[in-house]
Amino acid sequence: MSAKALIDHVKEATGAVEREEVTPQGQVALHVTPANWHVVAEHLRRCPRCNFSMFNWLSAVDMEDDGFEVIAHLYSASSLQAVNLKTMVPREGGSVPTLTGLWRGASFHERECWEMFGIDFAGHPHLVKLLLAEPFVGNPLRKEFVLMTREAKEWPGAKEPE
Amino acid sequence: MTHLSMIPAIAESHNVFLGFDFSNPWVLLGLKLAAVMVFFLTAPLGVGYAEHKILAHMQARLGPMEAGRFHGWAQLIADGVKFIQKEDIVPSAADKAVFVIAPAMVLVPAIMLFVVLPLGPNGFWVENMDLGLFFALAISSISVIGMLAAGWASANKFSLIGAIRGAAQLIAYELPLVLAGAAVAMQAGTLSLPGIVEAQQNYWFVFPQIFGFGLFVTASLAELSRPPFDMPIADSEIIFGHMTEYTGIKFAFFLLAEYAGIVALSILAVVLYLGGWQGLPFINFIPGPLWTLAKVGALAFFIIWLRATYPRLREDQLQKMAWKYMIPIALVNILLTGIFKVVF
Amino acid sequence: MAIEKKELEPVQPTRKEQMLARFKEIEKKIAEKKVIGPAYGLAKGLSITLKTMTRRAVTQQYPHEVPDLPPRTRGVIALKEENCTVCMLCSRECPDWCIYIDSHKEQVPPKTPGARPRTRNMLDRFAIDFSLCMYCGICVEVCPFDALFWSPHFEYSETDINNLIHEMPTLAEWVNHVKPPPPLDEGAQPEPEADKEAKVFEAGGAVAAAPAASGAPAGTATTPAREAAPGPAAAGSAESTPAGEASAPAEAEAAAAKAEAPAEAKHDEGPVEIDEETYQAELAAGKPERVARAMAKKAFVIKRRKQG
Amino acid sequence: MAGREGAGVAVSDPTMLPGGPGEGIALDVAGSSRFATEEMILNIGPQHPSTHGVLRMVITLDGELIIDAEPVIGYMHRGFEKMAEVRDYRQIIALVNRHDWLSAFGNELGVVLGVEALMEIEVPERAQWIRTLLAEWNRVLNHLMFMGSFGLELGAMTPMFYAFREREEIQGLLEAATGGRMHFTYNRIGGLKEDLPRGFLKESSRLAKVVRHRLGDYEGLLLGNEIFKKRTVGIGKLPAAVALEYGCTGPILQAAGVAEDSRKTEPYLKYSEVDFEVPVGENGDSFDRFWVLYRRIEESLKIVEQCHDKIPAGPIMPGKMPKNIKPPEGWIYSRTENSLGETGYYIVSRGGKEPWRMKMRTPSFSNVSMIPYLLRGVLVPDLISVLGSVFFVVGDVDR
Repeated sequence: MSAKALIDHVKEATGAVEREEVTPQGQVALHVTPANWHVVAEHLRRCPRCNFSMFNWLSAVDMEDDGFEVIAHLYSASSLQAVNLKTMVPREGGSVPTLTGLWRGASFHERECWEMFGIDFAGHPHLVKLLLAEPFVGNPLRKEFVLMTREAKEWPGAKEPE
Repeated sequence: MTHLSMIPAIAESHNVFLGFDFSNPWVLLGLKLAAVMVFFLTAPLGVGYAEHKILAHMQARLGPMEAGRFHGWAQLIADGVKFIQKEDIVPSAADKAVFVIAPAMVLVPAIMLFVVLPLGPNGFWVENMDLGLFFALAISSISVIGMLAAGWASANKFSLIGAIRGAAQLIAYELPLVLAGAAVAMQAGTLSLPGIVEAQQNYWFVFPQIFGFGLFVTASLAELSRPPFDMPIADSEIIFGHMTEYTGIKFAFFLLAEYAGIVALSILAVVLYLGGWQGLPFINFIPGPLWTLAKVGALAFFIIWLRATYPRLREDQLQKMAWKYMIPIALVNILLTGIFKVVF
Repeated sequence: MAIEKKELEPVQPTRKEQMLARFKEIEKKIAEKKVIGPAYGLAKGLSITLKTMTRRAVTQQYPHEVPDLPPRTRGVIALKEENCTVCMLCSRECPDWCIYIDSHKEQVPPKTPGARPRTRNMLDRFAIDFSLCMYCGICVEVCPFDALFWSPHFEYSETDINNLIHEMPTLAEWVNHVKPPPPLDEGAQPEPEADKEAKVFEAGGAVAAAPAASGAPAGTATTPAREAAPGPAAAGSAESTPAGEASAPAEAEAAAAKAEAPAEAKHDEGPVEIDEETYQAELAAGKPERVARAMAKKAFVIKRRKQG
Repeated sequence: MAGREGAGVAVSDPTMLPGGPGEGIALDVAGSSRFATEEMILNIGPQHPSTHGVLRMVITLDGELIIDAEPVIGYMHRGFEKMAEVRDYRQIIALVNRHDWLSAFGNELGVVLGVEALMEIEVPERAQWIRTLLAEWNRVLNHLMFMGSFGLELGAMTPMFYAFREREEIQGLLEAATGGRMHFTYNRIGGLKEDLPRGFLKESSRLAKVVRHRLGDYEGLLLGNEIFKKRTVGIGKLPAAVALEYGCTGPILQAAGVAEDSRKTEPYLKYSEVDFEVPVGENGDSFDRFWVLYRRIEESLKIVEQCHDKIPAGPIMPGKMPKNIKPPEGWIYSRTENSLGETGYYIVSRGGKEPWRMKMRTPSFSNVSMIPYLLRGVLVPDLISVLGSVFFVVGDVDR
């Protein structure tokens, strides 16, 4: 199934795709609203034509004022097609339905995304810290979180030869 | 068919030790104790050093090369010095008395084993017991109590698992060991170890008892917790089994007992199956003790060789092997030996 | 949220035949072993270890036997301080911020009488914190004047992490360990600049011999990076290198003119010797011999510069 | 101890539950269910001989039977993704060397391929071939390491030393070209840092023969060994569907029967021009995983040998390179078949010197998240057999 056919198929079948994106390199992204996140994901997983059986990864990108873009990268081992499912959530109180019921592997990725960005995954059965220590405060991958190693030390290259 | 009274060496006086006749029993006793201790402290070191070097060369390495300049011959002595210097740690949650006494419970039976093992003819043994074989087999299984004690007293889950594995394994493999030994005793018509050696004048028992020999070596490996049966100390699973919490000299005692065990059980296997000090015909001028040591060396090499080559089995597979295969084979072996004795 | 289990097609149909063939091969392999007997594998294993025992061991007895490392080995960064123009590029490009440079400007009397005196940057401190360094080699790559080199030397461990900040004398000392770059593969494209770089290398006296010429010239280490180096930096370096200076970078630029290069090298860049006075003083101060020697070398260079 | 313990152990992750326990072995351990025994919680790690690194497994035991297992990760979390946001692309190459330190070359390849695709840079043929060659050597290095350590974990220590014997030579070879033994930092956006030294290809082809010859040792000591088979055949069976759900890739997915390998399915570099196979397992058990690893070494050596003949003469950097590496605004997910599976970099560029965001998708992370599935219902010794055959590098898990 080509990228175009896939997009058309998903659009038609779910009617929930806001906007699609094909990069010059041929990579496909489907943008949905957080409310439709699970619906589209479920279609991609269950529909025999799509058959996105592999949950590759899930993460987010800090888009500053626009909020966070959550990305789930799915792969179909039968059609060798990959798709990026994207949605935008607000900076504070953003929530996306969990995908753990569709792919078991989503659990770790959602836990990581939750602790790194502070995005809630509604319905996740075990949303606790994964990589960070329990007492850690903050969401490291947000842009407002400063990287201490760069703050604590003076940049030796800042000097001008005088 | 040999009978005890027909063997000249056994008939000799109890005062003969290492080929000399002693009249003072105290001097004799002191010498015997000294001989046991010297042998106990040197032979395991020899095996330990051999293990270092043989393993290394089988793994395309050199092994110890620095201590003592020449090919690291003093490595184990250096190790011993290091062990003595190390801090002696007793975990705070440990059962202190048991924790301290456990290494001794493993070590002492290993020393006592050497009392009955004959190295050569004409009194190259400490004591010629009539029940030598049973004494040896019984003493060798006492160490399991030390193992359990160490595992329990350490207050460490890994130690506990290791100790229980070790106990289960020792109990399972004691049986084929004893049964294989029993067949030899039947064949020889005596339980005295020098007597068994003398009974092999014409042919070594490894030939009629080939299954017994296999069983005996396998069971010895299991009893010594040597690879491929080293689950009680499986270092990739349960760190070091019952020895996990031990440091310094106590840990060294466990290791010493292990290597003494290799020497002792190798001597036992040589005595029971490989003709003890009996040399091959035509090269009989080589003295008996050297023959024994050479055969023990070959067996120890084999044990080390196995360690270099095989992965370890799983505990339940090992148990299955003992109860389902080895014990029945050992029983059949006794039966066949009995038939053999009656018919011939 | 129970999962509806459904069989997915695990393999692409195009590769199905290939897979089946593979399975057959496995079966064959397993079957082969079965025929030979259950203990075949056990005996095979024993034979392998025994065979290895009869072969020579591969161990290198390290302290007695020094490893022969290839010239490109990233062992330690050596500094040829005469070449440094304090352009700060290395310090800025360093991902770990571990290169510290201090400098001051100095008036240099003109070479030809009557000309304007020039200012140039004098290096006061060049230190690399090897406890932070990740040995990526970006500093060596970006250095436009070949002041930094990789040396395969690796024996500089310290017992205190603070001692891993190595200052100029030590870094300069390590230049002695730098090996000439290896000749390139036959298929490599000759670098237009390579000739010149080889010259710089020779002139520095870092090593006795440049690579035997043999077709492909050496020393491409920094060339691609130089092309990619950011514009302002290159411009900056041009400013800080006044023409006609007898400094090392200027010499590097001038090295294209072959006749001049040896003459200038004689003038300023002869073999670095040890300033005996400083050497003894340093030793008396309780410095390690290695440091004392480096300090003495530094003193020698400074003295020579003053004279020249 | 308090924080993590409380979070992890009390309620184990329920998402692991569907699908049932690993159908590892038929449990005929004498009547373990008949006794009212108490469960024991055992911490394996963070410092433990068989977790090669600081992975911690909290396992609930009934006797030696594992009832539940939960990996606790993050002990080596170094914030790579955050660090990448303050580094330019050349510095990132040096950085990504270090998350999976056993396949450093493959990691840097992922980044440079992504940035080159974003910037539409044409990489010279010679550079591409050399990249292919070194990437395969790196794969051999990595697989040898895991073959050796798997043997060690099962108690056979010799393969480890043999593996290091071979690794030493290969590392020496790569060091001659790149200057590094583990962290190569040899790729640059557009090509390579410098060309191969003279004699490299000759030495490389000699070494390929040597390694291929010595592979027989591993086959004899492990693959063909009856004890090894007893310990691995049928242990930790992973169905293909589950492997995909967890995002397992590389040798693990291939052992489960899926011939997914982006060198074949989405060829990059010169993989479409070389001849090699993707080994596929049958049962997805520990033995198959190991077998696939072994076969992958053979295939990699095959590619290495083909590269020797095909490397053309020419430049290693494109003639016209932009002065500054500033990819245009946009995103790309660049995936490569790395040694342990699919390593991907999702790079978001806003036209700056540094990436706006770089998500690292690492194979070890997915593999470790799958481990509890395999561990339920196996014995403690099989934990080692499973952990050893689910190939992961802790730095790659925690990033």
